[in-house]
Amino acid sequence: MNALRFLTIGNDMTDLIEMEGIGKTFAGIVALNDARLSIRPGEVHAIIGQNGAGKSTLIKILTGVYRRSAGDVRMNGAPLAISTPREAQDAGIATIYQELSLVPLRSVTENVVMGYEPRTRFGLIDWTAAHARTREILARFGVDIDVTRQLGSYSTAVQQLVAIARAVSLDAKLVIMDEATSSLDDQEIETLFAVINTLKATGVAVLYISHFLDELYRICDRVTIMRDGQTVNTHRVAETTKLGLVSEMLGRDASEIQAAGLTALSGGHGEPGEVLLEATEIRSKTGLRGASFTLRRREIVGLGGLLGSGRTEAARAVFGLDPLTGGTVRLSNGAPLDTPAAAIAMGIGFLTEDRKADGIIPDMSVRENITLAMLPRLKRLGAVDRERERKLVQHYIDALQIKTAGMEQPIRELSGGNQQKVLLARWLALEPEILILDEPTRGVDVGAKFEIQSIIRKQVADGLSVLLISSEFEELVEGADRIVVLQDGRSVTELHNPGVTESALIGAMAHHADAPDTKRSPL
Amino acid sequence: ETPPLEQKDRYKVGFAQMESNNPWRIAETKSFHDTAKTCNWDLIATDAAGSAAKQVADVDSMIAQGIDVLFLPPREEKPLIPAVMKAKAAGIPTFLVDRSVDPNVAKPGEHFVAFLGSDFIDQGERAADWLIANFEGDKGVIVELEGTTGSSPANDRKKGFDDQIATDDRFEIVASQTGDFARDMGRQVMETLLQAHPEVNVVYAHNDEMAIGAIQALELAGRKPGEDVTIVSIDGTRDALQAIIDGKMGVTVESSPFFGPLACEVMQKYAAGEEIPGWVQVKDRVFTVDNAADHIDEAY
Amino acid sequence: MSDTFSIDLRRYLRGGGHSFGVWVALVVVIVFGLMRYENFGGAYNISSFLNYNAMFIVIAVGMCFVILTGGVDLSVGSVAAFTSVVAAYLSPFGIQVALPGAVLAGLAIGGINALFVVALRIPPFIATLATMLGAKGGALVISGAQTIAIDWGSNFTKLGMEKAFDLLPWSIFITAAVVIALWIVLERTSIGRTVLAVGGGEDAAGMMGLHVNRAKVFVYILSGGCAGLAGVFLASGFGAGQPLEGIGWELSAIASVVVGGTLLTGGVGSVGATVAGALLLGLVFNILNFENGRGVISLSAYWQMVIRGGFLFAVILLQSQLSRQPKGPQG
Amino acid sequence: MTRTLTSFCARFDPARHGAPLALVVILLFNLMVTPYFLQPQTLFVNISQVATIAIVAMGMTLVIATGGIDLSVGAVMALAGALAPLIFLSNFAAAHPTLGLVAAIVVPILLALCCGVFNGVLVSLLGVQPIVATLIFFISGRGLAQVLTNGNLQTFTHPSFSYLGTGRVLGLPFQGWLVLAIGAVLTWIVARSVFGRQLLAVGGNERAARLAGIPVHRVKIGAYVICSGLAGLAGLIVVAINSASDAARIGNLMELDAIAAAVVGGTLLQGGRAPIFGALLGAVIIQLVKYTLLANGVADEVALIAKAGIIIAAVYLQQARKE
Ligand SMILES: Nc1ncnc2c1ncn2[C@@H]1O[C@H](COP(=O)(O)OP(=O)(O)OP(=O)(O)O)[C@@H](O)[C@H]1O
Ligand SMILES: Nc1ncnc2c1ncn2[C@@H]1O[C@H](COP(=O)(O)OP(=O)(O)OP(=O)(O)O)[C@@H](O)[C@H]1O
Ligand SMILES: [Mg+2]
Ligand SMILES: [Mg+2]
Repeated sequence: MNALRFLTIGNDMTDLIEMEGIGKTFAGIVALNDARLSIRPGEVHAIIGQNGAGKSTLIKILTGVYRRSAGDVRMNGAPLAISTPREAQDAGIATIYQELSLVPLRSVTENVVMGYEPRTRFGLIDWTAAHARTREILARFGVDIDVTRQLGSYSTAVQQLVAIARAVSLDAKLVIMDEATSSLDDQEIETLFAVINTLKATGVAVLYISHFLDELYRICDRVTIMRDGQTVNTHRVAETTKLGLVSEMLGRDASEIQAAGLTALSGGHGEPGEVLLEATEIRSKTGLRGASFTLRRREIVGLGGLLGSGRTEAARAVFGLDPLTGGTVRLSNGAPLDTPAAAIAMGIGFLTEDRKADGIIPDMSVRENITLAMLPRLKRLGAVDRERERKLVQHYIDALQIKTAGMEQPIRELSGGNQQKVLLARWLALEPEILILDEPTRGVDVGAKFEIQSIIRKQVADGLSVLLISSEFEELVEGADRIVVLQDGRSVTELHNPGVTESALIGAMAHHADAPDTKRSPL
Repeated sequence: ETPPLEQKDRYKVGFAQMESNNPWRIAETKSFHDTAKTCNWDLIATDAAGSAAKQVADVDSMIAQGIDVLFLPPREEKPLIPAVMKAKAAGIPTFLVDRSVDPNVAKPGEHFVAFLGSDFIDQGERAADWLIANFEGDKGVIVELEGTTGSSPANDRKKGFDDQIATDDRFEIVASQTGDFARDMGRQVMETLLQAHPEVNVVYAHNDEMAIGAIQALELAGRKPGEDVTIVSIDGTRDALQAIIDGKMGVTVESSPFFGPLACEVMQKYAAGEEIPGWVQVKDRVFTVDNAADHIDEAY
Repeated sequence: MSDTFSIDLRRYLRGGGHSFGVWVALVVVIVFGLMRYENFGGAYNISSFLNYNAMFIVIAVGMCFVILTGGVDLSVGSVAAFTSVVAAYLSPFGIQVALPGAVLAGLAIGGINALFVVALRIPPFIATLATMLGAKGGALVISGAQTIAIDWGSNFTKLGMEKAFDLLPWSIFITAAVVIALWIVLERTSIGRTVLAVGGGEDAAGMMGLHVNRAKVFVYILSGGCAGLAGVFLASGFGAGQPLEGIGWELSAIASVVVGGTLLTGGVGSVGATVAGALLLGLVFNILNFENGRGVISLSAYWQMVIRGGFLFAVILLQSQLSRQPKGPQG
Repeated sequence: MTRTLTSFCARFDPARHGAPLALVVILLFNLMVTPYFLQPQTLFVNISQVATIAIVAMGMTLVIATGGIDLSVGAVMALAGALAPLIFLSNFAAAHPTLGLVAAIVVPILLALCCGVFNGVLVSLLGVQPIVATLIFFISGRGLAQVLTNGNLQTFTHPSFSYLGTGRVLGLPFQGWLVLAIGAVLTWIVARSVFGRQLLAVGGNERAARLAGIPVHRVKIGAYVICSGLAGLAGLIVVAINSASDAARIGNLMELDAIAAAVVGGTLLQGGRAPIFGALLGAVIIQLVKYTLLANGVADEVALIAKAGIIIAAVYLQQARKE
């Protein structure tokens, strides 16, 4: 029966990889249930699906990180028995995982060549050759950095590029990229696409997972759609429409989606109130060199800038995480902001860009994760008021439609997008005056993204002020009332909505650099 | 054959103590410090914290500092032989104090001058002798509280006692467990053994600290130490003598820690060229209810 | 991430890395000793100091590997005691049998640790705590709770008591060879780098396709072997197989490794700095003994403990000031 | 019959049921093998002996929950235990007996709390790794205690102070009740209090906890302080039972017993979990193992090996749950 559906696509070559009837259960939770995937040599194949659809799990089964509960995997027609990532690599499958899987404490070189180090005559590692090779590989991505330094000292973007460089350098038959572009800027994405095209030309297949549908149309040949642990369909990309893909992904009618629109954010409509927060010429050891901006009530202020321009640093400084070496951050009531606790007490929330490292407490339940920041307020005689806690948590699970087996499920078992919603709930539960959102929709599927954005919009209408950092121009341009553009840790200009266009923003950000000519949008 | 010692006003004397974790060792070290004043010593005292290897290293560092004479209570019979050999090679006469080294390898008069001290096996035997002579019942059910597992006083005190008590078939040792020479461990072990062997009526402890712990355990369990359970021990500490006076304990065989004065005397004789016997034996007394009160003031 | 960035830059500029502090402290302590005490720098003291500390250096280096993977090996002291007994029993057959025999015994116990940690997935702290108890019990059982005499007639005692090339005891040369070999293993072989990567992030290393389990098995066996060698030194240089030795050795080895700037969470560290750490901690004992000899203050044993703790405190403070170690996991 | 058995097996979760199961096995073994096991006196003996391990293990559990470890507990016990007799044997206490007694309990515990602050500050503010930070007191704490007493054994007769160790309430040893009380309070703290939640969060992900406004340093210091304070109390109990204080011996190797008890009870060394009741259970298991081996005349060296095997078995059972 399943085979029938595939007949329509036309199966004229032997597949490089064939996965059939894959099932996977985690401690009773079904993550995959009859998932299928076929990849042909030299094609770029995309997988799309909502958060928690099972994309990452499917890949991890292919690469031996997880063991499947059911199903078959074949490579070039022969059964493939892989139980460790190493075996996958040896079989010609190189992977860039969604959660960066590199070793930040070790040097860039080690992260690239580990396991395949060049040797001297005596069988010892030849570091000179290794560094040279690493530089050369990275150069293909336009990255020129000191490869002997710890990987962890570079930005997420650089780390992402290193991961890609490593995978590409492994002479693989299949390169898997699980949301590889989520922290790259447009120029870097261009480079990546060029590399993917080269790979394709040499007969290497690429499996590409992304929430950005535009990217699919630019580089992918076929697309597999997953929903609730199942493979829904596989199409040639050229034969699909975005709307069609989305409706299959969400399992909803195309017309219904069309009616709802694309972004839920819209800036420049409300009439902002008084100034709540004012950062003047702030400087820090982390790279701020004089950034200024203000935030008023009921306003969304965007922080724009290229990667490394200091947006995250500005947010951290405001939140009291990094000490200032100059300048001031003032609240309307003049209270000092020197620790996160003080900031929270003053009604500021901060949704971080690094969910895994700075956001979730993996072993704690959804409930405990949601109420983490508001514990002092739930305190009654030193204890947590469980009654109130439960009500509150249930409210946010419902309101944000968090997909969880229950409020007691450990958060680590949730998919990335749902974890993000939990974190958002953590801050919303505080009913903050100011919310700093650093890449609030990174790695979040279209449906969830839409939901998150509408929640934010609604809160703003109710009086919330938002400092929004996003690498998605569309999100910034449509969402922010004003955009403060940062460059090298300084604020260089400010754009006002309505009227901001993407090209204006790009122009302002680039300033001296070349303006990237692509735009990113999920739909 | 041992290195000679020239006669001087002041000597640089090394004393390499093995550990300081019990009152006996502390009293011994103090005795050497006190003697240093009266005997014109510049004393270097080290502490090996219970490690034989460190004790050898301590001796090494004393040799490096150029001591004239070495007093060494060897923690273990065999491991301290290198220390004795090294001192001899460096021309330093060595006196072993309170424990000796393996006589098959290092000999008095040849590798070291003499051993000053008593005999642990003998101490165990004398404890057994007293018990055999003074036990009044028909059947002696004995619990033995051993010292630190593997340490030479524990091994020797066990051997001396066990061999001697085996000659009298009124006695049976029903349990023998380590109490680590400590009061708290002695008490806990006794509490447990008392549960498993309620018929016990004799306790032999390898030192007084464990004996006191055993007395506490007996009392907590509602037994009457001294009346329905006879306690036999070794050391002669103040607490033990008090227990004897109070009628809770039968006997403790003395094992005196006050070696300082003897060390001074023997060393001066050696420097004067007198012949020193290979074993300068210390006469250990036996404290019972007859003499405990007379000696309690000199106990430590 | 940005805070790691600034910290790392500082470290990078210094060039000395995490281990900067230990070298400074080592030099300071040696200069202090040389200036204050006669004969401190004499051949006899240097030779006997190194001979005694050879045991701790090999153990610390083995421990360094284990800690680099983010684990710990509490069994080293007991294992050394155990293998010293084995070596003593084998000593009549000469060093050519006793040395490999005892090291093999150490490797075997290391293998048990590896089995517990890798196959049974028991946390290293607990697994090696159990082996520590087990090895101690085993040493007492096979020795009948006695120290075991070595054969003074065979060439076994040469190792710890005779000088090679008329210079220093053999044990020191062997230690130097082991240290250099392990330094090369860590810096220049793929198993060594895998060890570092595993400590830096076990899951990530696994996903990179590195042989995580192989690296872990390797470090526990290696540490067991190092402890085995230390046991040989103990028997040969200190006259007997000693089932009661080795108490607290694991903690001083850990301290040496950490004083050498290795992160206990794994991933960063070096063999050289570990050796420096072990020497530094050993020097404290040596200096205390010399201080006693000056007779100005005769330090009681308790004060010595207090001073050692205080010294460790000082070095740790120095270390944390010079190379502010990032706390916790890094993003 | 088989149905109930299989359904039991299916519901068996080693993480939660491993320790109780081990306890049942040991108890059954004792009932069959150990002479005179089923007697009230056995209970008294075990309660009085387990109390110190249990108290320290519960404190240790809190520290381990933050991802730390405290090697200094034995030394802190020695410090507190050495100080107490110094106080109630002093002239001051002779003049004011009641005040002296109170001071002899309060001051040593305060001192222990200070040790906890020291450990906590090193670990949190200075970022020193817990094993090393607490190693400092592990080495020097006992030395300090001996300096205080000049290495001497202090013996005394002081019935009111000894009540801590030898008193009975409702027929059971006083320190047993103390353990229950402390256990109840700590269980409440972990399960219900804000501090407890923060503690687990810090152990679960320190960076995230900091970002959520949790006073990470204060929470960590708090854990070390509680642990040290409990160790101090345990030190007093040891001294009270023995009517003697030997700084060299009090709490010797306690850190290992306490850690083993915590882990056998289901604490994860990487932090984020604090099963107080588990620690209590772990302590009881360790105590019973000790008792069993002793009462059956197993030689010390063999007992060591048996203990090693039991620790591995107990912890393995708990690890087995994860996929
Ligand atoms: N280790 C795990 N334990 C339990 N459940 C898990 C685990 N990993 C994944 N799951 C569950 O499996 C399902 C699929 O997750 P997966 O990470 O594959 O989703 P995804 O499609 O990659 O989503 P995203 O777009 O958010 O990355 C989710 O419901 C998730 O909660
Ligand atoms: N290519 C690079 N090479 C070296 N350092 C970089 C590079 N990119 C960024 N950095 C540094 O890394 C730090 C973190 O940069 P990061 O990319 O997080 O900044 P950002 O403006 O918050 O961007 P984003 O939020 O989009 O990730 C900054 O201090 C920056 O100077
Ligand atoms: Mg995913
Ligand atoms: Mg950022």
